[in-house]
Amino acid sequence: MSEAVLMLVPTAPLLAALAARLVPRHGALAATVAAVPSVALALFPPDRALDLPWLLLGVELGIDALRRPLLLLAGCLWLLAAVYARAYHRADPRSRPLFVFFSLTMSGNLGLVVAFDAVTFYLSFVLMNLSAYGLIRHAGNAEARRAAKVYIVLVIAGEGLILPALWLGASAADSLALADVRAAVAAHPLQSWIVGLLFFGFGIKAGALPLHIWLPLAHPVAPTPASAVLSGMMIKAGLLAWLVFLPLAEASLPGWGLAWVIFGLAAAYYGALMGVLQDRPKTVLAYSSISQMGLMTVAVGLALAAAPGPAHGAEAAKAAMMAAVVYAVHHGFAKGALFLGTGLTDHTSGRGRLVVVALLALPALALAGLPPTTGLAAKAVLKDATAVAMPAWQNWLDPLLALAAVGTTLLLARFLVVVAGPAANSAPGPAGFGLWGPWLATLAAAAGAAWLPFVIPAGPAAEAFTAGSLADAAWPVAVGAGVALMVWRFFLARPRARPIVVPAGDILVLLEPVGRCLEKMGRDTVRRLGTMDGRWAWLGHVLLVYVRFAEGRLCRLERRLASWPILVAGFGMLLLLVGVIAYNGR
Amino acid sequence: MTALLATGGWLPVSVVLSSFLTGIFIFFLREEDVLMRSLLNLGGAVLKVALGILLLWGVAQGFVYTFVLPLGAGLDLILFADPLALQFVLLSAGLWLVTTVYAIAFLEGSPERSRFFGYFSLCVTASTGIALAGNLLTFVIFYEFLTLATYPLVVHHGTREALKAGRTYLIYTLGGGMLLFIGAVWLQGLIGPVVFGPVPALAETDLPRGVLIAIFWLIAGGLAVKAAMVPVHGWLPTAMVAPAPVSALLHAVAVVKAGAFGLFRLVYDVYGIALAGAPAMGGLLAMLASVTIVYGSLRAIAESDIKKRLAYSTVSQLSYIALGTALGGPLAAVGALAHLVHQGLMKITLFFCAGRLAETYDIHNVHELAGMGRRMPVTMTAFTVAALGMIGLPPVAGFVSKWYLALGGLQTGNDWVLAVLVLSSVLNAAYFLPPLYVAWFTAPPPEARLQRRILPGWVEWGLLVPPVITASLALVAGLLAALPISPLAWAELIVALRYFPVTGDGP
Amino acid sequence: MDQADIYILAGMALFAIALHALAARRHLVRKVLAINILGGGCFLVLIAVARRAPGPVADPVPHAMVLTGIVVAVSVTAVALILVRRIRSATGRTDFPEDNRDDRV
Amino acid sequence: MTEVAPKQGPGGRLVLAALVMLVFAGLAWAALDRPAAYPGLASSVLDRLADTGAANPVTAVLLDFRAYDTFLEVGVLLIAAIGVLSLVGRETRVAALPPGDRTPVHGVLLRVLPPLMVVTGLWMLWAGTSQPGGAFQAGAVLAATLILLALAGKDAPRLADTIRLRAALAIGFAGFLTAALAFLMLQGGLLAYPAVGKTAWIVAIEVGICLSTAATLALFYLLPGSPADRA
Amino acid sequence: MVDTSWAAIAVAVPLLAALASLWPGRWTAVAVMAVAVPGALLATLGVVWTVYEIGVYRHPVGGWGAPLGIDLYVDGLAAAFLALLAVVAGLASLHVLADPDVKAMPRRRQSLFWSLWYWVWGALAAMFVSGDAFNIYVTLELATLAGVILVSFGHGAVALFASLRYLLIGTLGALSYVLGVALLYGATGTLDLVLLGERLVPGPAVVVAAALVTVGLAIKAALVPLHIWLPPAHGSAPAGVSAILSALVVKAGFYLLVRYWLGPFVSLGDGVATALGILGAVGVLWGSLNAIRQERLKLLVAYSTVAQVGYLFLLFPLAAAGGHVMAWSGAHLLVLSHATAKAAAFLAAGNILTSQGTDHLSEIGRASHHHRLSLLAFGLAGATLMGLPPSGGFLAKWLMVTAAVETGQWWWAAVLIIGGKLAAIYVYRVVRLGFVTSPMEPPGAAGPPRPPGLLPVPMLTILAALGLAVVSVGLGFASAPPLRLLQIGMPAAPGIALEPLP
Repeated sequence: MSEAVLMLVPTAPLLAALAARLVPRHGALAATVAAVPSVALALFPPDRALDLPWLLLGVELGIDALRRPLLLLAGCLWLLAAVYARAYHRADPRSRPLFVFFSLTMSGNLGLVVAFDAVTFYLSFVLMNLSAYGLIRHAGNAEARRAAKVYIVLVIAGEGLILPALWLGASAADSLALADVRAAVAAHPLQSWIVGLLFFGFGIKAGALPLHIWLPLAHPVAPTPASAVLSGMMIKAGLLAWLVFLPLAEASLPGWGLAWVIFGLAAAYYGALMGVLQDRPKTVLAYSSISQMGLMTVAVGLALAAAPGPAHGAEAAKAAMMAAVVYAVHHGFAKGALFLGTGLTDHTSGRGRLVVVALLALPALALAGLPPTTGLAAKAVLKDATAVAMPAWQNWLDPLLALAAVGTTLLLARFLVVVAGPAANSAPGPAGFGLWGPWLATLAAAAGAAWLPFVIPAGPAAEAFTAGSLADAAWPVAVGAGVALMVWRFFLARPRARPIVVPAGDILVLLEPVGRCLEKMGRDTVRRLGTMDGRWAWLGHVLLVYVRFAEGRLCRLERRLASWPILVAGFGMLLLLVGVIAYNGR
Repeated sequence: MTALLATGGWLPVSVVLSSFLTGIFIFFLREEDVLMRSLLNLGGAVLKVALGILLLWGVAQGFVYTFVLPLGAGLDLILFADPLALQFVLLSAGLWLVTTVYAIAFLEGSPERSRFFGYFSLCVTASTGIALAGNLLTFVIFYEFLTLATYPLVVHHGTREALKAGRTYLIYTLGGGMLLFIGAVWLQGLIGPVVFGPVPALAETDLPRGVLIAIFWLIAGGLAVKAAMVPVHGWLPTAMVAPAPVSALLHAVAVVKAGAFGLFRLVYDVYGIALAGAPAMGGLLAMLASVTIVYGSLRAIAESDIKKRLAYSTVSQLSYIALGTALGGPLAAVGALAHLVHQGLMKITLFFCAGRLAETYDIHNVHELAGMGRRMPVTMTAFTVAALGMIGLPPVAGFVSKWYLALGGLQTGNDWVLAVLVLSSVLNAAYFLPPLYVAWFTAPPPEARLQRRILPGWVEWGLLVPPVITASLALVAGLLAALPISPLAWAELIVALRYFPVTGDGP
Repeated sequence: MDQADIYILAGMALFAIALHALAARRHLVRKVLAINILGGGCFLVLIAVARRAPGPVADPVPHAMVLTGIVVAVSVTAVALILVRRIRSATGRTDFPEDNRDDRV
Repeated sequence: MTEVAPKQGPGGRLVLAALVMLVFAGLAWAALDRPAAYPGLASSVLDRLADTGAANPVTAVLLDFRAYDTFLEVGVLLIAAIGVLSLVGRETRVAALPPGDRTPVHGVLLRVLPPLMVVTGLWMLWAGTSQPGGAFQAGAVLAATLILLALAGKDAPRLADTIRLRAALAIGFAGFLTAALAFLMLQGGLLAYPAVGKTAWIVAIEVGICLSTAATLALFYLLPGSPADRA
Repeated sequence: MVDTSWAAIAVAVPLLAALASLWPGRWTAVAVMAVAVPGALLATLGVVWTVYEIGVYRHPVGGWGAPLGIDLYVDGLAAAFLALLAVVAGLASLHVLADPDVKAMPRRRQSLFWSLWYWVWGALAAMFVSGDAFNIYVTLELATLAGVILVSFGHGAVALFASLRYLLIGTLGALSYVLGVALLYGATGTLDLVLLGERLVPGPAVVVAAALVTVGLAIKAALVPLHIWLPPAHGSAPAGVSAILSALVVKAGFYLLVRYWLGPFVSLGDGVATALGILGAVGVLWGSLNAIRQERLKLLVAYSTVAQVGYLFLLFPLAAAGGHVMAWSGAHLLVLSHATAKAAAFLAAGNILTSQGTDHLSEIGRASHHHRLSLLAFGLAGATLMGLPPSGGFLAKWLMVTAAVETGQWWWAAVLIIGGKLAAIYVYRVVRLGFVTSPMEPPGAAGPPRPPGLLPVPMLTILAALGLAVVSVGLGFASAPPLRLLQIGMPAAPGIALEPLP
């Protein structure tokens, strides 16, 4: 396929947004069509990058091994979500802005995947972030507004962190190409600063630990199709950003790598822990995403730490990077399917609902890594990457990862319990093929897409099915399922059992008062700045009084000058003065 | 055509005069001569743009345009067209054209229009004069001329508030003019005529350092007043009582840019960056600019009046130019010059929109914007584009200049600039996103509470088209920044040709 | 010190006296007179200067100047007096408001 | 102009007096300073006297060497006349002695004096070129005659702002100016009398000046007078 | 024809006009003006051209030549002042011609007014070209006397008082001057200014003579503290009269001081120059402060004259310190631009006064729309008074400040600049009125009808004011010819080699 088509990846959704604005009825259709070029390109990638030197500061679009799986994931998810949304929002009176924002977000999300230069990446990233605000706020109720506010505050804070990192990198690289930037960061004197900024800046998107707070708020309130792409693909943008900006395969930063790993593991456990304490399916899924992103963060950490030794440093890092990508694809499809299915439960009842819940178990198990799902392969790839990249960490990392799988299983069990429970919302209407169709397609994709050869290499894929790894993969699931059963049996099944529920956003509950306090302080300060001019008013008054006083003196003096004796005296004195001076000066 | 191009000094003179004569004619028109006045206005504006383009073309062909009018006693009035001058000329002329259309529609039916348009033309005359000034004296002349020509526009409404604002304006600008005057005369007295040219006037000076610094700050102080740098920014927000077209063209572009442009001339043409880059001069100026950037943003947050907020935003944004100028590297210079144009396009859009909102729905406050995204989608889209550009988001032009400023800061080793820019971006977001939020995401008040003023059709169009054009230009200037015709490319050309001939090829 | 010097001193004295009168006298006519005396002082000085010329004949140039000066003085006096009269007929006053403590115009 | 004038105390007076004394001292000091040799123009005037149209050195200076001063001086007189005319305004009334005040002496004097005065005046005018005297003095005497007549209330010409009066007032200056311009055209120099007939020119100009002076001085005295003022 | 007679003609033309004006009648005034104004301009052009052609020259009146006779002495300075006179008086004549106040006078009185008008003109012309100390006295008295009577044409007793005060103080000055001249003659035996300079030996007589001459002329120039006669006189005279008194007659005193102190008195040292500069500086501040607090427009303008004349006196210290060329050019350019501006300001003020019957600032604002062209003229003139570009005042100040900088005399620059800012305040007080939304105007786009109680102002009077204002602003651009003219015969500063300007 010609590389010129790459241009369509970000622009087709933009046109779709325009179409959605102008022809509201066909907003979903336009969005669907707009995703097609991406899917097509993922399947049939061009062999060259597209260079557009006249656009912006010089745009370069392309697809490489790292991006191709993600483009596939993104394209498919957006496409399916668009189809799903068409039916889901058929009766929504505010579907017009929704599809505008949907398409704009899509443009950004797809654009950043194919961006080869920093500016395009940043542009797409910003476009995605800001447009997603419209998706999160779509419901318009208090909850949505709160979620959107938290989201936008974090996004802006994130921009503030990302920008200096980009500037530092681009300045050192003297180029905007991401490859150059990465190389420059590898040798930058302020490397620690850049890496730190990147971690927190993009970590917000990737749901890294203390910055994850917006995710549990945003997912439940966003429209289901939006949640699906949000969790399925958009948060992967943070991951991709790490992969393309960090000096992976260029430098070995074991310290930072370890930090990434620790943060990742912490997120994995913390997400799982908090997730099981939730009582809404989408919130549980959100925490699951946090947890899963933690695992991908671990992969990035491995890539960061991988020593570029003479033999295999770069290769090792690349393996870890690929592991992250594979995991992302796997998780993206699975999570998309879970979200879309959750949305379906609201529209179904009785048997239909049972079927939905049963089918939902499939991607859930996949996430848990149960064989023979993509989860198994992804975990295997990650494990391999550990072995290749950081053999030294293997002996403590492997068990910890397995433990994380236990957590995942628990979390998903909790999800299934919650989703099977009484419907939170009254069903707006029966689900037709419009909802079922895309959902089933997503399920299928979740099951199969990751197996495509350009996603999971044949080697690890085959390896994943060896007995050892099967067993390795199976026991955490089993343990998790067992623990879940026990918990259910001994605590929740009791009459008058009161499950512990943590508010969505966990530490946000603690942060919000602090934030409000800061906000108030800021407002006060700013207001005080505004009244500062008034503070000098007294000076003006004093001056005025003085001027009046001086004016009085002035009048009197001028009047005195006017009297004849004074005038003649002045004449005489001047006469003497000039005479004396002239006599002295002669 | 070549004959036209080879007119020597008369081309820059005619650029200046094209609006001057128009203005003079307009003064003598009766209020009722709407058609005549509009034709004159538009004719003058179009002519000015055409002449500006002609000049540009001529310069590109290698013609030299210098007009010298000896004033006696060794003083000369010089108009010349170097690339930098052309950039400002074309910016002023182009935006004047757009604003004229807007103003004709905006002021339809209001009193004293002949006076208004007369002074309006004189203002543009002054700002083109500033642009084309070939020496310090000429610059000072037109700079002060601008002060005088703007005053009647500030007090145009004649209300007590307007007169008060006018007084504030005069106090500040005349004070600034005084500093500029002292500095300029001092400098001229020491080294003779200060001509803007390839070699900075002070390139090989043996003046004592203290004197150089004192003169620098006298001149810069005078210019800073118009550039609305803290602590001499106070006139700008109060001057917002002027009619919207005035705020749009003058307080976003012509007047305030005159200060910024002057700073650039001062640093690059008078002192030379090698000299002006010293901590006591450029360094301090950069600090001051940074303080202004942050302070202006903070004040903008506190204002809920739209025009006031925009005014403080201008205070903040203008200092980007000053900052880029003061930093002193090629990239920073490019950023400053690009921002000169970019900020103009964006801010004029915002003021156009604010004026249209005020005219149509009598909206003056951010909180009153509720539902305007639905009521006036095109206007609000233009507003949004410009606002996002102000925040510095791609692909609007503001991003490009901010990018270059940041890289310029790094290039010159001033890493702290990043912090300033980031802080400023965040603060910009803090005051530009709320209006956007209110406009797009909140429900409009019931129809009964919101009376749309019925305006003639052509007035509606006249108020709508200019912001759309400028917003599109702002967008295009960012999107196509890499094209050789973009403001950025022009800025790079200026810097490469004149100021950093060796290293000016940037990334 | 000769005759001319005495005249010249007298002229200077007249000048000074008239100066004092101009300041101290409030009546308008007295002021006009003061001016006249002032002029007289000047003319006396001129005459005396002319007398310094050696030989029997005084220097005619200062004489001519004095004649001219007298005509000028006459003209000034005439205009001043008629102004005084006009002032009196218009306001009833014979002094300047700035010289009077409690009168107002 | 409603402000109250400041009080002038005895201290102030003393200061003023002291100051005037000081001024006088300074003037006297200057007055006594004289150059070793008199530098004036006395001898040069006498040297060139023959070239002028006047025999009297003062008249020569007045009407030839420094005729320009005199020319302007006549103008000053004219201005004063104009000023009086303009300031008198409507109160143009000839002042006259009330009839009751007349005594027989008046009658005799009035019959004897005016012809004498006119003759004296004319003689002074004529003699001015060679002896002390001249147009101004003559004019003054003629004016005195007019005033005398007017005071006596007999045969007094009515002085009113008429063209004739204006002509009389202006004729001296007009004649002078005409001559000046004529000489400028003919001789190429302002007031450069032609060598031939210089005296005649001077006398002609003097006649004009004399007339104007007489009219002006009479005007000064007569025109402003009004019974109301006199009372 | 390069002929030295042009100077004589320039003097004679207004004098002829003064004579002709005595014939009463409206048409006389028109006809005289139609001849005299172009005639004077032509003669002035002749003078200027002659100076350009042959440089400094003399015209011996009566063919005698100095020291015996009187010479007309014409250099660039004299020619420039003559040109200024012709332009200002010419345009002001147009104003007077159309001035309703003048037209309202009885016919005869009108003709007297016109005659006096040309007398002032002629006297000034004679003064500017005079090379003789005593002749200058006569011209001074001519100008003063004619001016005094013109002032008395103003309304009310205030004008009469002002007139008499002006006359008495002016005569005091003139007599002081003549006493000085007497002493000078006694010391040097000549009255010709140039010869005086050659023969002057500083002794007591010369010193005292210099003091008498200087103080006498300072009175004429309204140098603080001897300015007290000026505001009431200029404030109460008819508009046209105020214009030429302020623009020209006051400048005459300065002109003569320049003639003396950059001429024969140079050998008396720099001290007096500094003293004059200090008094001038005090005048700038004092006049400006008083102008700021005036409530009547004409008084405001009159006090502004006191201030503006103060600037001129800075020439003396600047020139004495060696900032010669710049100061000379600057001060005289300031004379030119201030004269035109001040005349414009007075004419504009007169228009307002005539139309509204009052010139109280608080009243003017109520009918500002009606006065807007006059206020525009005032505003333009104000730009020059403030020294703002693009105006002659700006360039002049630039030059003078440059001179101050070059000679290291900062304080004079400070005076110039502070004075400019004070001027801005009082000009602002007037100009802002032009923008007040006046309650007397009915709303509406079309020009409002004339409010009741306002007299119409003839267009010619407005045009005269505007014309003068435009000239004063235009001097900022067309300054090269006058400056070149002023260089001709510029006296050399003592000890400073005079460098001709490019």
